[in-house]
Amino acid sequence: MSEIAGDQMLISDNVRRLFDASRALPRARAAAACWPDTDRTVLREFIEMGWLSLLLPEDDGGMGASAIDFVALIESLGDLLLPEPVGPMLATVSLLAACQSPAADRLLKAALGDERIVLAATEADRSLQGDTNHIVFDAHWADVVVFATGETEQFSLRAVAKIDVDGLDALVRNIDGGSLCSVRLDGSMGEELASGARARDIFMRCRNMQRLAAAASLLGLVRKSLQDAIDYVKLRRQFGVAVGSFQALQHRAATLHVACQSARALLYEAARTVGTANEAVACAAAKVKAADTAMAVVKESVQFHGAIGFSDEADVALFFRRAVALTAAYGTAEACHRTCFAG
Amino acid sequence: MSEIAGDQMLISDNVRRLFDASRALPRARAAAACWPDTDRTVLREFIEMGWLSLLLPEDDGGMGASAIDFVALIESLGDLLLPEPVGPMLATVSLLAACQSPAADRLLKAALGDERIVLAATEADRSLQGDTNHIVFDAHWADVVVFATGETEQFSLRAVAKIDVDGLDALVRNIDGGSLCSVRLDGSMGEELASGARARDIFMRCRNMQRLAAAASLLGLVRKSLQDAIDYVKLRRQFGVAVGSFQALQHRAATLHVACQSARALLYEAARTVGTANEAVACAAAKVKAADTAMAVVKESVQFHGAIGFSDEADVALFFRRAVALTAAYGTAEACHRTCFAG
Amino acid sequence: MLRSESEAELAFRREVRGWFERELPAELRDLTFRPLPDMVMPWYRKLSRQGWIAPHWPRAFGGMDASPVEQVILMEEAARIGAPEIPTQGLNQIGPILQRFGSDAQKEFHLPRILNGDAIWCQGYSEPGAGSDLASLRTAGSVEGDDVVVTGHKIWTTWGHHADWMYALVRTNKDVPKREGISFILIDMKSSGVLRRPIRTLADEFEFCEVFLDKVRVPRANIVGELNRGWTVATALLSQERLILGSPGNALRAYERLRRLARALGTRLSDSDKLMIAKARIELETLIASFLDAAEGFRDGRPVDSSYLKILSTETTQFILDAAQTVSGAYAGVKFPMDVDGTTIDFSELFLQSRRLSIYGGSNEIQRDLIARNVLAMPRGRA
Amino acid sequence: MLRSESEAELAFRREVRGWFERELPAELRDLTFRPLPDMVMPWYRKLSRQGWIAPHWPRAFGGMDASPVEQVILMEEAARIGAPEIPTQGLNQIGPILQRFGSDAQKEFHLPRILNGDAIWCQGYSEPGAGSDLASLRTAGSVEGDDVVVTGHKIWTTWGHHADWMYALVRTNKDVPKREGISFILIDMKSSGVLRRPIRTLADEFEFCEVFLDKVRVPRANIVGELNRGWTVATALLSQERLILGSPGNALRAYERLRRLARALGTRLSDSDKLMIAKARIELETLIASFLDAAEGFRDGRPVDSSYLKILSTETTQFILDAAQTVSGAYAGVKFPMDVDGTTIDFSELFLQSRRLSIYGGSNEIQRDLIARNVLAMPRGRA
Repeated sequence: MSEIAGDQMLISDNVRRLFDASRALPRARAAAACWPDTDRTVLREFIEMGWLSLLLPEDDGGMGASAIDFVALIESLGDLLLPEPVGPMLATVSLLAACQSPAADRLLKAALGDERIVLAATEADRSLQGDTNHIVFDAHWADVVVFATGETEQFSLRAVAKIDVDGLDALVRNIDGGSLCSVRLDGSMGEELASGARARDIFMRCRNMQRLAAAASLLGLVRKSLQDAIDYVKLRRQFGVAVGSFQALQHRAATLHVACQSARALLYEAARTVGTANEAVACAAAKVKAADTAMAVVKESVQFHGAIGFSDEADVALFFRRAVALTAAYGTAEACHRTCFAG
Repeated sequence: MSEIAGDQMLISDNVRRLFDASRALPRARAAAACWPDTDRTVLREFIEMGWLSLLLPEDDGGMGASAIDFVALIESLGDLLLPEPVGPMLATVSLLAACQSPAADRLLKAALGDERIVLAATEADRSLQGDTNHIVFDAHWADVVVFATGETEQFSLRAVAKIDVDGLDALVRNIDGGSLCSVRLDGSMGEELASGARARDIFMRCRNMQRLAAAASLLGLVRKSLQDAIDYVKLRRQFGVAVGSFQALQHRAATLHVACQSARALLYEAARTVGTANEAVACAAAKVKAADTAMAVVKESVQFHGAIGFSDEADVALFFRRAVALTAAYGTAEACHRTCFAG
Repeated sequence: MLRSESEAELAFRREVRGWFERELPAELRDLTFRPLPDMVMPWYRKLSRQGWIAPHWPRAFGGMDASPVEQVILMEEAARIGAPEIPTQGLNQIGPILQRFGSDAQKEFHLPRILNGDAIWCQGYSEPGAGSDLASLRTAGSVEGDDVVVTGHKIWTTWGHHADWMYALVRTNKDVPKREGISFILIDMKSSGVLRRPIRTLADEFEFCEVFLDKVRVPRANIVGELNRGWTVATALLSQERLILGSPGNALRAYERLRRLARALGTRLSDSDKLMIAKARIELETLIASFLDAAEGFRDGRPVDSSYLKILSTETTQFILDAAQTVSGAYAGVKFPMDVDGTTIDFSELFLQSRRLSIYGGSNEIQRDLIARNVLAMPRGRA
Repeated sequence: MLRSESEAELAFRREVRGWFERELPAELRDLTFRPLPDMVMPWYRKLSRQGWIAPHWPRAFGGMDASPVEQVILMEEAARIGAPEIPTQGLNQIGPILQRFGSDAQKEFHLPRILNGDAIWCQGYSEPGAGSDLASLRTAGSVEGDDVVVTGHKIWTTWGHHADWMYALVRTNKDVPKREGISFILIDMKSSGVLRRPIRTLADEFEFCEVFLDKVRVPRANIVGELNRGWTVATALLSQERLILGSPGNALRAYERLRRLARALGTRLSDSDKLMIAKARIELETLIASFLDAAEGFRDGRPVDSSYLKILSTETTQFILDAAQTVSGAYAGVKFPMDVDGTTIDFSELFLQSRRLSIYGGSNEIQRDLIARNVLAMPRGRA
């Protein structure tokens, strides 16, 4: 678990080069300030380099990566605070490939080219606006939205072009520079990609992969955030000694370390369950555990830094805001707890 | 708030003399071992000295004590771990006086003489046994049980002699030497003390006073438990220094101090609300806050003591077990939260 | 507040509510950010003219001498209507300090200006190398004739870029133990040599600033107490500040956010949301009870454990806003207030702001140290 | 366990479950207390004959060399059927230590007796003045001919009053730094001069005892490793003990309590109960995932952060039992197991027992110190 394998290291290294850390955090800071961020440079390069096919089988020209590879990649990039939801995008590509319908294949081809398809988070998250029934995260990057309607036999997995949906460009701004959009979608819109029980499985797999991706991003960013905080208290001196020598802080740091290590073990264990009976429970558990851990770490990171931790100048502010946004997205605590109890 | 007033001091002093601390804890330890405890000596003396009338109006020959006095008395006795539920008994006497019916007056006279009346905790606490619908705490002390049935117009406040109820002597043993009894009670049993909305108010007042009493007992015992733990770590040396000099322990002790002080402020604030619109919410809040605080304190007290804290020899074991029992009795966290949300 | 109010208190509440409804402009209600002086000072002056700007000041100094219950009523009504945050450094920090330590001239000049809103104040304590360890400060002042000439660098100065005056700690003697060479000095921010740089915060606003002092000439008459005896004044202020920080004002504002969320969600509230709300309510009432107890004790001459109140109030506010985050679900990261079925909901701003509460006014770690040492009498040593 | 099992693993689980169902007597199931040796050792021997008594021992020493997944399967099935606690000091502590540090004679004599249940072991580490600060121990041994003569006082000796053997730390040289004069010695508890006094616990049972050693003669051949070089052995054992303490066995037993409670309550479960159960499940799975990760890493030669596992497993068990207390409602203080709609429920015993987990095996405070220093490289100094 501790180390990512060779292939993923390569991908991770390439992405880090494309979007290196020294540029990444300033970009994240700027994106939050000049909103919405619509610079597709990185996105385009990511697609051009063929990484969208990461999860597709090698027989179909994909890279045949496993869910563990997927998690390792997303986690390793977590500290870069990429503006694009790389995880959901990859999950959506897998969804399209699994549908095996002409409509899905057409979209897949477009997506592997230059379209960008974001999946609506349609399940379990409560919409608060009027009669909307779907929430789309980071909708400002989407061209096409995949969503689901109906139950059991009537279950329909559909895709709709953003331009065809009223209100899908009415974005609500999130504190990390991302966005959220509440919208009304129903079975009369767009075209069907798959239907019935099989479609539901495909959709649930995608939801689970999104939860995994969110968990991986969170744990990637808090690993850095915790390290920053510990490094800071080793240097920062008060009362003639390093703040990091105070036992009360040390014990709290140790508690966070335990939380991070164990949440990470659960994340990779969940990745192993993809395709098995426990997938839904495992991915829900990994998401909520990662979110709880992340919020604990970023709050304590601010506190460890003291006043400078509350300023926008320290990177912890960026990590904090992203952690809040990702905690809210792709499965709230309540939705994940419900999955875990039911499973 | 901090100091109990002259009158209560007197009562508290008398009870402490009657049942002094040096005898009290050994008695509590013995009661847990030789169960059930049926020695009524203390109880009889308590009644003979006239303290059952504490809450009755002075015009009726009572002591005219306020709810604040009541709470101060119970709290000041908390560390003695009295086997008798003094608070519930006093609350039940008030209930009988409030009914103003011949049946209630008869019982009241008997209670102020030598009978002992315990009120069934009939509301909100979930029964787990068969078709029982009422839980009676410490039923082994009771001769008569007061309980409530029915809703709104049909609400009936009733009393039944223990001997007349099947199963009311089938006690389940609690870890502190107390007991619990699940029993089936209905409107055909015993005699009615009062009915309708007025009866419901009387019953609810009694429930609220029981919650207050439980909160007061809990905070009384944990004040002592926390002090014991702090005293212990000041003396106990490891690695050449007093364990109490370690900052991590100091911060945890400070956190417990904040919890105790504030739970106590809430307890007295709740006592002030008795007879006003916020009584139910305030007493429920005080109970759950006291219980949460108490459990945190007794757990940490064990931990502060180290291995000896896990032995029965340290008093912390007695405080721990009583805290568990009182947390469960007279309004569970769930029941109290429900009252608080509704209020 | 759980406590039942007297007839007079009920009447006061009705008066406050009615007056707020009439007098508080719609554009100042339900702001999630702290409005700039231009926007908020007219309201400050209105409160001042009404006599409600300084509830806790004695009447002798133009205050209201309000009872603890009346203070809570004012805070509750302000939270309820969504009244804006006003500058409080003058009212809560330097005002009471001048009442206690100030010269007659200082009192006469400054107190009325604080009351009527002519002077906004800031606190010049923290420096880049002196945060929790305040006594390490290096901003230096040398006496030259009737002036003290001050040079140094203050930071994390809340509202400093809007302030007219700063009360600052300045090292005026380097040759004595750290705490014995510090003076407490009032600095006019319009003085030449004062430079300010606002600092953006986690909550993406300019809450505080850096203040650079370059040979700023301050009249000696602006020293509060005696030269080199500022540490006494500073610690008195810190202790009093913690008492103020122990007031339930922030927690009430926080709970109002949660209450609105509950109202807007209505039947969409889940059972676990209801549990969170009940818990938040209990914490809020615990804080109010503790504040009333402490404030009434203070009135009756009992000593106040200000560290306990500071920890309690800040962590209660954080707890309530954490609960609001949970109840917000997928919307927890939304940046600006949103209309939810006719109710304006702030999802994130107050939550982000709340993270500073456990840092400023003496971090909660420092407060726990103080409780362990001073209240619980735990041994020093391996602190 | 979330992980999908291979065909072989599924077959192993079926085999274990079937065998447990057949072989574990009804009167040994669902005990909430630790049964006395007379009652439990027949079951221990049965497990031994089946080859499942030492899943983590190498085959060379008569163990099972089970994979981490197989170990979890055994623990899960034991929890599921309510198998009794068996003595583990031999299997988990001294056994592996002898495999690593023991002489051939020690291995030959002791390992088979541990496996077949002829010898119950206890640990003689803690003393009245040496708990967390183990190196302060004062039990003294002097070499006299071929014997070491041991005098001292051990305490909190788990299961000591039932043990046949004790492995003890004894100070054999007082004239050197604390850690350099300690020997690791195996003591036959039937030796003359050994006196034991059981101690009643918070959970109202006799879990541990005091051991008084009065001029007990122990053959020199019973020293593990060299004279005065016992500290190395002791710390190796502590680290290995923490790894064992990191196993999810206790947490699985705890979760089984909660699962039964949920089953018995059925439709009476409230939404907040369901939330507690979901949270407990997540914590349990987190622990299992962490154990598998660490154990597989250990197998692959990665170093194990044993302090992290010890904290995680003990606090997870406590969390689950706290959750069970909440779900138990008014019954949380019930002393003995109760029948609830045909399911036997233990409300309090395991919960009370769980409080010792964060104290023994090196308190969780010590573990946090170790993590801060060794893993996070935080500075010593004002520890």
